[in-house]
Amino acid sequence: MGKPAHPHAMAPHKPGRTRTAPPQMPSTWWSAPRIRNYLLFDATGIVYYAISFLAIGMIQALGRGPESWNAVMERLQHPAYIAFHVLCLVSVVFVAIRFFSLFPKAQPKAIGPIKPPPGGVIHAALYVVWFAITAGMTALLAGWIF
Amino acid sequence: MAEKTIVITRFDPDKDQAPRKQEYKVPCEPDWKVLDAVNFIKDELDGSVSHRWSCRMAVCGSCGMMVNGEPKLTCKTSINDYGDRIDIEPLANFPVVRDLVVELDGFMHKFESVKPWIVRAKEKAADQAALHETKGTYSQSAEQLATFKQFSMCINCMLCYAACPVVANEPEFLGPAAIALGHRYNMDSRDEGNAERNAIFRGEGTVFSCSYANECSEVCPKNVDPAAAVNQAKFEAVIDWAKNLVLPRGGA
Amino acid sequence: MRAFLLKIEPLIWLMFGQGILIGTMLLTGWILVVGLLIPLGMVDASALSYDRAHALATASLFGVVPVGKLVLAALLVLPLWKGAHHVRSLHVDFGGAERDGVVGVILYGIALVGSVIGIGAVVGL
Amino acid sequence: MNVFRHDIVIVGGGGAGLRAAIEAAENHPNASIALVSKVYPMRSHTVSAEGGAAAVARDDDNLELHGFDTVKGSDFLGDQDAIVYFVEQAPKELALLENWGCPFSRNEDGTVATRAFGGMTTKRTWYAADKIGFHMLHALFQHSMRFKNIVRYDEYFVSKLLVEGGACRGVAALDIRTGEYNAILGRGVILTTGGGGKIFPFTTNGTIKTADGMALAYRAGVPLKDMEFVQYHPTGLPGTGILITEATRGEGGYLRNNKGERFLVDYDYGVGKKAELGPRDMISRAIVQEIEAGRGFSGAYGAYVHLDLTHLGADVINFKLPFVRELAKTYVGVDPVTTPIPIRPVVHYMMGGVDTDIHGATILPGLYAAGETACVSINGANRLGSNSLTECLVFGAAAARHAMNYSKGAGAGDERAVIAQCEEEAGRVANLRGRKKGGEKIAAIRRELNQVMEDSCGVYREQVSMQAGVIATAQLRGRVADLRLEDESKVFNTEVITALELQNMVEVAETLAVSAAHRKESRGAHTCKDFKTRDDTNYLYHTMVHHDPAGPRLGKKDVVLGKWVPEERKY
Ligand SMILES: Cc1cc2nc3c(=O)[nH]c(=O)nc-3n(C[C@H](O)[C@H](O)[C@H](O)COP(=O)(O)OP(=O)(O)OC[C@H]3O[C@@H](n4cnc5c(N)ncnc54)[C@H](O)[C@@H]3O)c2cc1C
Ligand code: SF4
Ligand code: F3S
Ligand code: FES
Repeated sequence: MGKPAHPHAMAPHKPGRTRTAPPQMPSTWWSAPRIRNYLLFDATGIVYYAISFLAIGMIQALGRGPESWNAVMERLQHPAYIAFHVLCLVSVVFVAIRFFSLFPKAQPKAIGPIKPPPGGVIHAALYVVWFAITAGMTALLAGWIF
Repeated sequence: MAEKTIVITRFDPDKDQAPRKQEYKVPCEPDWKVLDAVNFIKDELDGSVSHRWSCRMAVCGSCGMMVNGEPKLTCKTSINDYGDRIDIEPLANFPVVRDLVVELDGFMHKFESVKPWIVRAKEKAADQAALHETKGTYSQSAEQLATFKQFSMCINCMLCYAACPVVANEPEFLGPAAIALGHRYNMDSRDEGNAERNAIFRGEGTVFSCSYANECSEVCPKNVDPAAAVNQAKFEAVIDWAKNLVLPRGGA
Repeated sequence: MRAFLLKIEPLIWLMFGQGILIGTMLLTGWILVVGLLIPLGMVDASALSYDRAHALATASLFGVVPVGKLVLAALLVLPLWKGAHHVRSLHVDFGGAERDGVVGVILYGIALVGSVIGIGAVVGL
Repeated sequence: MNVFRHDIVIVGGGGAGLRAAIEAAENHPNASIALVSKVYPMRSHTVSAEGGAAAVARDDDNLELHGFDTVKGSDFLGDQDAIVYFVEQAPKELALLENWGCPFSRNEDGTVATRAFGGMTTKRTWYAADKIGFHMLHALFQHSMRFKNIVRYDEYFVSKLLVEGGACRGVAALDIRTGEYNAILGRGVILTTGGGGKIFPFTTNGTIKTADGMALAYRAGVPLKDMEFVQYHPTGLPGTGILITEATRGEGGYLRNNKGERFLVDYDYGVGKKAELGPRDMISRAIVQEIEAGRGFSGAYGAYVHLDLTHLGADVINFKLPFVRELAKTYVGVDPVTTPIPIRPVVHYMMGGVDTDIHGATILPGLYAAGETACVSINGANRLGSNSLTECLVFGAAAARHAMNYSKGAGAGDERAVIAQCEEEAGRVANLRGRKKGGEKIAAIRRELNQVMEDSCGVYREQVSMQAGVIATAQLRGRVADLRLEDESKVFNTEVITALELQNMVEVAETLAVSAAHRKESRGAHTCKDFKTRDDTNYLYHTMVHHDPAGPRLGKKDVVLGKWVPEERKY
């Protein structure tokens, strides 16, 4: 990370600014694994945006009736959609892993009288809930239950 | 002993238009820290190299530099962690004063802006009741101490600022160490300044600017875990905000 | 613009937090079945025939709590806020801090519009 | 050149300096207080103190006991009026520090916890795990920020006291960042610049501890007191000299020789089973003797013995001594939970310093001193561990009170003459910059100075070598005038700073050697092989060294005795 000092760095500064050089992305952002992971994590935002809009379209189709719905379901078989969904799945799993590991320590030490459980417990609980919901959703949508 | 090439970024505003790199061949002892190599250069090879250091025991916080692109406390980083060529630069994300010396003005300003002192609601005389009658100290349990102890371990080495991608791009961002410091006082059972600090934390360039890159905690040499502090502070600021919505004027 | 964003930041942050937490939890199974298992023929398409899909979406608990719609609404809306917030920070990371106000308003604006359309679609079922 | 005017000027941002600034600012909201430091205050070497700070806190303790322990620790050279004042103020000062946010370790009942320390008869050392100095310094620094009338001059190097008309009027300070000189004027100057361990090669002190304040006062005509007393800390890491706190022994650690024996038990100074809780001077001597008898280990940095904490268990170490574990792992690659730590005695603290009275005032009107740089003296011939942080607080505050009082009555003097002095100083230092045709390298002379001091004023001293030290330091004083400097830049020229520091160290080293050679007895930290016992008939006084162009001139000052009569020092 980090580029060499920028000549502007010595320019007069406003109080409260820690740097005066122009904003910059670290020069090695792609080769530094931690920064790369972080940026990829942020980049999944694009995927979430997209999957939301796609799903909204599907529900609208569901609202319009069987014909639209069937058309949508058929379109999803196109390789491009398959590829997109593979990307989505990878993203979601990646987000879950990173977020679950960061989430526990961001918990306040106490919310009023309530004290969150220790970090390790929260971390494990997140995985349990995630697996449970995913299993439930999968079984439901795939018609294995109900 | 192994000879290593130490590349130091030089910048003298009196002479240089832009920073330049200078190489030194240094015979390094295996038990050296990176700082020892820089000191060797200063003492024996080139007296004009400028850098800060003092305690050489990882507690004064003055010797932070970029070592092969990573912010490091050089008195704590073994020279053997690196190969034959080591690139040493001033801390990223700070204005450079000279060579390896960066400017702290902005940092100190941010540091001060979170009110890093015990705020008490009452005037001192009226406050005496809270103090232990014979000893004059506040009572604090080991558990209460534990809630903020970690965040009080910050040595202000500023490595976290050099690592944080948001600091790099948003100069006004209060930054990890300053927020951790404010949060440390918020968590202290002796302090009553939460409302004031939470109001600061909801201001521009504060907790919500952090995108939880967690880089700050990765590079922190003292396990302060500033990322935890910043994100806990977000929670607290949100809770405080919600309280304000329900019960204006600071809630209960 | 930034001043406005700042005012609503706690709200945005809450939406984002739920987006990343609940959004991720709900999306995983959805993507798996709707996006992959059914299109690839590993699960029979009849599982999400129009009738069954509609029935699931409008299912309710004890006839009063519309669980189907609630889950769907969360699934459609929340990830939008996760998306908006992360794209915004990505934009800042690549040097866009100066434009952050405008870009932020646009991104959250899109999320808001999406949310309205999404909820409309769910309600209209 | 800039001129800044304040009510008082405090030089040094360590524990003593910050405490002084807070005291002045809090009680005089309309006064303007300058706080000048050559490093940002939170970098001051107070940050490195590990063990704790002493003040009576427990019910089974009392002021009398603390007083007596201190007097006895000082080998009866401490001034008893100062010690009585010190132990009285100590609990109040530490309570204030607690009120200001210092995260002290706690007892079950929520009160502040205390631990045992060498030479203290009971547990009276307040601690914050093993980072008291760090927490104290940061609590003081952060608390000081709430006072807007403290004006900080961070990274300004003071190289001269401006004395005019028989009073101290301010300081000449080099702004390290710009290379410009500034006259920072005040009617009252407090020196709190810390000690000078860097005079020695092997020390727990950081690189900034170069005895600047002592040299400044000395050149301004104020005598230095008791300079021969240099404390060796028994437990430093070989090589770096990094301190392993006395709290390791307070918590129950053992010293062992190469046979695995707790050898201290054999050195009869009467602590018996708690042999490790003896005072520092005695334990340091025991270690040296043990090594000389061939019962040490040998290593790349000379012989050493073992500090064994393994029997304390991981929990005690992690909870009470986490920093020790971190230091041992990082700097000698040893985990104290499983393996003993190699240690040897190392220069730690200077009991001597700028001669002051009980209020911190020197003989020069307007000049005050506090903290390690001052000699009040409560430490006499040997300081007890954990008394010095408290001393910084007690006498920092006292000096501020008296300096503020003084400033109310003092005139401004002839300001033009004062500024002219500062300009002259600026000229001198400008000439140093980029002085390429000069004679010797800074690092070379520093190494030589270190060697001279190690040889002449070590744990055990001999008349011959001390005399040689006197001659050698006098010579060095001549040679530091002719240094070779490469750096021509005005901006952050650290080479000029090191040169000025070296000149200060050499000057102070000479006073040290002279005082040591003069004291023909063994007392506290000053152990002469030629004179093995304490000699109260001839040497129960403070050694004073006065500046003289011809070389240091010696004098005496009576010890203030009181209710505690000198007796043999036995533990
Ligand atoms: C490793 C270690 C551990 C210790 N542990 C303990 C302990 O457990 N308990 C205890 O009681 N004591 C302990 N001590 C001793 C104690 O820490 C010191 O005596 C005390 O901190 C000194 O504080 P001070 O304020 O006098 O000086 P310092 O903290 O050294 O501060 C000196 C200040 O003066 C400034 N300064 C110096 N020269 C100049 C100049 N020329 N111009 C401008 N500014 C200048 C510096 O920048 C600095 O801010 C320990 C000491 C060491 C080294
Ligand atoms: S939080 Fe850690 S990295 Fe940041 S300044 Fe403090 S000690 Fe250094
Ligand atoms: S690296 Fe920066 S973005 Fe937040 S979690 Fe740390 S402050
Ligand atoms: S020199 Fe003090 S932290 Fe490295």
